[in-house]
Amino acid sequence: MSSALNRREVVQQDEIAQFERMVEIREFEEQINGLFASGEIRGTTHLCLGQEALSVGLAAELRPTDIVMATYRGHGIALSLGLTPESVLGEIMGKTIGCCGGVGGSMHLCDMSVGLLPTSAIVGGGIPIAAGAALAFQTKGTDSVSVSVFGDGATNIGAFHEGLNLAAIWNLPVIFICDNNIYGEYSRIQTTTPIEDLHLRAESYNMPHFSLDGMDIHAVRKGVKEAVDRARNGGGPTLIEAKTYRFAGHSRADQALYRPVGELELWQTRDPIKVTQEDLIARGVFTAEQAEKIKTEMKSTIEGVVATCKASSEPTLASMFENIWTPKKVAHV
Amino acid sequence: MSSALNRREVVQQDEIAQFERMVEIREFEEQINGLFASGEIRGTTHLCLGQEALSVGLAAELRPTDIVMATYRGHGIALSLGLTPESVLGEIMGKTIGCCGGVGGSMHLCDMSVGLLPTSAIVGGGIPIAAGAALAFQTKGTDSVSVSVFGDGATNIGAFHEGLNLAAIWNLPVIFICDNNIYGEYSRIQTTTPIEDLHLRAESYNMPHFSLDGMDIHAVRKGVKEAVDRARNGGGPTLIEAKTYRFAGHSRADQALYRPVGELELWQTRDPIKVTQEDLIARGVFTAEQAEKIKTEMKSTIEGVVATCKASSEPTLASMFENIWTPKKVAHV
Amino acid sequence: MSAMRVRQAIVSALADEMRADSSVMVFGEDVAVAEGPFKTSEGLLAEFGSLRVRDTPISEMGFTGAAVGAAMLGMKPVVEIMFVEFLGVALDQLVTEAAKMRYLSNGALSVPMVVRASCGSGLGFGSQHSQTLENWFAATPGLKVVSISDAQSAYSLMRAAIQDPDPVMVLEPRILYAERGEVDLALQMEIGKARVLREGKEFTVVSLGQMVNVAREAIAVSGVDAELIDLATVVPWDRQTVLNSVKKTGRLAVVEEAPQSGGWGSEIVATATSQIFSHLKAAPFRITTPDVPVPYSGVLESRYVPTVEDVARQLKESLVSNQTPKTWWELEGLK
Amino acid sequence: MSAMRVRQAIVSALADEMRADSSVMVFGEDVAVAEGPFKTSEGLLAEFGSLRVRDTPISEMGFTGAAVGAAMLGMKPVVEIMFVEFLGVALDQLVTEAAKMRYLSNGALSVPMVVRASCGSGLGFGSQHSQTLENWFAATPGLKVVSISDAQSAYSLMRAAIQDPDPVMVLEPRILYAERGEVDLALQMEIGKARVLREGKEFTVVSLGQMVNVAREAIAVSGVDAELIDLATVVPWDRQTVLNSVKKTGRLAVVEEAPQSGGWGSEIVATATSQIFSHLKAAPFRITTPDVPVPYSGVLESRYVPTVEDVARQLKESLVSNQTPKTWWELEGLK
Ligand SMILES: Cc1ncc(C[n+]2csc(CCOP(=O)(O)OP(=O)(O)O)c2C)c(N)n1
Ligand SMILES: Cc1ncc(C[n+]2csc(CCOP(=O)(O)OP(=O)(O)O)c2C)c(N)n1
Ligand SMILES: [Mg+2]
Ligand SMILES: [Mg+2]
Repeated sequence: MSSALNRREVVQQDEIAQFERMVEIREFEEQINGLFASGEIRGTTHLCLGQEALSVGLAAELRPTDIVMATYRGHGIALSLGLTPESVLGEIMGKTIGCCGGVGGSMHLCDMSVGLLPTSAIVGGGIPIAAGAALAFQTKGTDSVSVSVFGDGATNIGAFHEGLNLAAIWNLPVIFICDNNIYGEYSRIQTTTPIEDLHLRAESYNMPHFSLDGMDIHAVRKGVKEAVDRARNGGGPTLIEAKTYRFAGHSRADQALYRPVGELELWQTRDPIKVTQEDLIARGVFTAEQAEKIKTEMKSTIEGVVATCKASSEPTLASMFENIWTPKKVAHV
Repeated sequence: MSSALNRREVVQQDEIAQFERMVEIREFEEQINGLFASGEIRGTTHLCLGQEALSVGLAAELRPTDIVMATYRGHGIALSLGLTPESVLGEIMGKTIGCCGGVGGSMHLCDMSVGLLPTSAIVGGGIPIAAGAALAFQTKGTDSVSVSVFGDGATNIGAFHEGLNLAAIWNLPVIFICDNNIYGEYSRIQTTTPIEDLHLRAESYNMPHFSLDGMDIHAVRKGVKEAVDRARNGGGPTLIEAKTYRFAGHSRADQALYRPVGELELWQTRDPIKVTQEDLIARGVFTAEQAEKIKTEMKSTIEGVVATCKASSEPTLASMFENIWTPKKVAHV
Repeated sequence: MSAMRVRQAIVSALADEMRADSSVMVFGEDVAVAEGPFKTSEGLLAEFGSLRVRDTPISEMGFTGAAVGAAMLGMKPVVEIMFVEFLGVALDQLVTEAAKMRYLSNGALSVPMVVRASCGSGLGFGSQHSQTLENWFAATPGLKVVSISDAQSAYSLMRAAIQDPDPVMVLEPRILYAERGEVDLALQMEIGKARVLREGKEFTVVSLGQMVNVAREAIAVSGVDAELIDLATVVPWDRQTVLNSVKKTGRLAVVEEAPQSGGWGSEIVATATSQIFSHLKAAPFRITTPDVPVPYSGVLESRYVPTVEDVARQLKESLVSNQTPKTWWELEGLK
Repeated sequence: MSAMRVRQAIVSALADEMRADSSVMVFGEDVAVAEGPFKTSEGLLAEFGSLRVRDTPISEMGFTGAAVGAAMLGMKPVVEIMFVEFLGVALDQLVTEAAKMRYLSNGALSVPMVVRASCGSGLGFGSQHSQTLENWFAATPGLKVVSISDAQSAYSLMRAAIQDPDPVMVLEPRILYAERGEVDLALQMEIGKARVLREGKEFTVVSLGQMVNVAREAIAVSGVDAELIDLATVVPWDRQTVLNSVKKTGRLAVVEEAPQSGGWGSEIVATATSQIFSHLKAAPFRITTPDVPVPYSGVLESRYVPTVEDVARQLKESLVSNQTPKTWWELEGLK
């Protein structure tokens, strides 16, 4: 089981590795669905099926020393940044093998070795925090950058407004990525938000902004690179709107019956894995056979992960009492 | 001592009455300064010297059945809407003659007979509340409108973002008036806000918006009328930015030494009272003598008000325990 | 009497109040078209229409504040906060605005609004979605706080809260939504009145929310003849009922789903001690959760809240020893 | 020893910590160029520059959240909340994010941030700017809460708070800012340790913030030989010092600037009762404010908080009668 840092290097290697990671996320999320159905996972979960290109493209453009502050919809980002499927699934199953030892759960994934801050289950909560991480980088004079990932619905909450305004006035090295999957829970965007192109809200903060095709990993990498370069070079924050689509329901229970007929199918024609696969084949990077091989192998890999996590131990009662206070004299990270 | 409602009718009568009310506010605020200096008022206060045209122009265009939600900087708005100088000064002095019986204070003025909700001392706090008043009007099907008055600094707080977005998506009959006096406490706008023309933030909510000259009562009335008409006729909310200037410091203690040299003097050349007086004389509405007479008479009137308030009784201990819970069976307003 | 789930009792209370009073309206995230993330507003949009039943953006500060304004202008808004933690982005509107508006209007205004929020642990939602947080609302003159414990109180307390002329915070233990219970639609519950669910002579057990069921079972298995009181209203709480019971039994235990430090139970224990000290046969005490964030793992979360076994143990022990029992984590040498 | 005002003690603590540790930074509304609305950051911008001392927009949620992020990435931010009520628009970042980040990172992270907030009544700021609100922060595992009571604790507690590896809420009674006191710059105060300000045999009086002075004077005029304890840390509070004192005196009164219902004192009274019941000669009780919003009028506000006379009366009465004294408003038949 390779380390998170190794897995991060892998995803930055080449396009095939990135395709593989997207497939890993797809398989992973499919498995989660099954485990919920069979009652092996409790609580709730928020899948990112269909949004694999965004997280993998992001991870490919960031350094492990850069920071990402994401949300409850974080499995894909965690896996992309390098967390092992065992540490993510283990956490979702509440086992000691999980990245948070089982006390955090699906909505709270973290691994500082690859720059993933604990994902927040509060909509918008992570936005000012990401600005704060950038504030630390700016004040210390490092060239690290901070990334905040949040949804379309989050652009209607106060923390979004305050976080972006603060980042702009302080010219912080932070990239705000709005993952616009057109839905906030069961509400389609036009019922909660008077504009469609959310990146335009950056105008209120005199902040550079643009939208990109979140189903296309090339577009994602290009856009992220532009914003990251600007931030690293003292150019300040950027708001990126990634146009994506949530293939699954909002969370565990949701069948997403509220979707207009044909909407899902239309977006599925632009399934990021399908699109990437066709592109790589067309460009002769790999063959259709190799692509299929990757998928079938990944399927069994993830099945192995499930077995490993099932076999992992339950946390001890003692672990519920740990990590609340920092032991005196132990300096923080 | 005429009622608040009478005083409201007066300010809606003619330009001379409006000039008189502006002079009343000016005299009133000057007196407050003195009373603080002489220690006859405790706590803090926020003067609106130089911003008289905005509050009087607003009051002239609203019906008493319309609702205004304002802030701690509310003396001028209260007097404009019709509250008597006695009820406002009395409240500031903590006397029973005050509009809140002395338990509220300078930052909390209220008189529902002329539509003034209790002013809020929380920056931005009144913005969603004003939207809510408009929600009540819309749901009940009345043609009343709601007005929210707040400062430039308030446009950086979450409640502004959420309140305007909500008003826009529900098409509520509310007028948001940003009183941009260029300062939030001791900070000039460019140190806290990346844009200068705050009305542009309405673009984030697909909401009509414009700025106007807050030193010119004609401009204020014209702009307010446009927005009020739209709201009354189902056209939804508007964001108005009134360009004004705070002649005094932020609050009691503040000498405003942080202001660029000459800035105050420049704005004083556009003193709303001076401007209106010259205009009315030029248009032959009254003579210079009449104008001066109004001022001298107002001076003694307000001195009389001060005497009345000093003579008013202190609240009883019992009053501290009243008006916390609504007596059962007593329907609310 | 009719049997219904707690979530249905809430729907019924909302619907009955909306039928009785056209000024009652409901809004929140996905409460209209989707009929509520927890299906607590089923059928409301269909029956009452889109003016009175509205979906909101994800803007707790915005729509809670809108409720304050609407309430002052003649409506009776009921807003839903999906998880009580989300009031962390909106508390200002409830405790600093709504609760003080009557005071600051010299009695000219009332703010007849209700904020409903699901709360509590037990479903694996993790540490940011599983608390009860009564302490956020305590010490707020002008605000009432109630918590439901079964279908009956869900129905009756909700109706009382909506009818109340002042702002009321209604806490709804999420884990109870699917629970069934008998509901007498004619039964009225008054805000500020506790419910005596079991009479007893040996002990007074005060509980709230999802802990009421735990306390009931614990009393049964313990064999202690305890009087079980569902406090129902946390602010202003029913001093008379609780103190009279303790005068009778001489013993008080509070069973609460809140951390050992700073939970609502301290108010009950402190007041009972100060007011009727001479009637006490033993020290009143609290049975609480440990001072830890709510853990995710089912194994841990099931031990986070007081369990039937542990409550029964503590009741029996103190009855015998007259001493305050140790907590389970002290016994297990944890922390 | 040097005499300084409380506000200067705060400035000194901030400056000394910034000199000792380059990761300490300060931001808030008008704290840099204007040196603080209450002049509690005088000279900081000049000495430490605009990277480490920053003015913020009016965005409590934004900059409190920024402190959480900066703290996790190696800085030690100290943010100023001008009036504690303003945390009503930012509480989420402190109690739902900062306090839980270590838990949710499996111990990988710490959040060494300090939130300073002025609080309390007495200056005529009205009901939205005069509360203490300890209850908002109680029951939050992962968050520490302290309150200063004089220049010495302003200096020593502030330094301890900044050095602390976890989030600390520092409450600063506004009315004390201008008060002078002797400060021993070498004296260290530990978070979680109470201060025994006066030894006594007859009574234990626990107080906090601006009430400490009131309690001290009240003890003097009452002639009661009371032990005066400045709790200093509200969470986690110093059980050992308080309980040992009560074991010695057998009597406990808490003097607090918080409403009768739901204030922090209930935690002290409840715990003392549960843990050392047999040592009690009389019922522990609280001396609090009435359950009302803070009134503006000076006549009323001066009676809102416990007064020297009233505290003295209650101490003497209970010493004689062993009963919990009536409140002044009960005696005057109010409410
Ligand atoms: C402050 C707050 N309000 C509400 C919620 C409940 N909630 C969780 S996810 C969600 C929808 C968020 O939509 P969006 O921002 O578009 O992100 P997505 O789920 O689509 O990725 C809501 C309302 C929350 N977690 N926090
Ligand atoms: C939430 C909140 N934060 C901070 C304050 C302190 N405060 C009172 S007035 C003020 C400045 C507001 O500036 P602006 O919005 O421009 O209004 P103005 O005072 O200029 O009329 C501040 C920061 C407050 N009352 N509420
Ligand atoms: Mg979305
Ligand atoms: Mg301003």
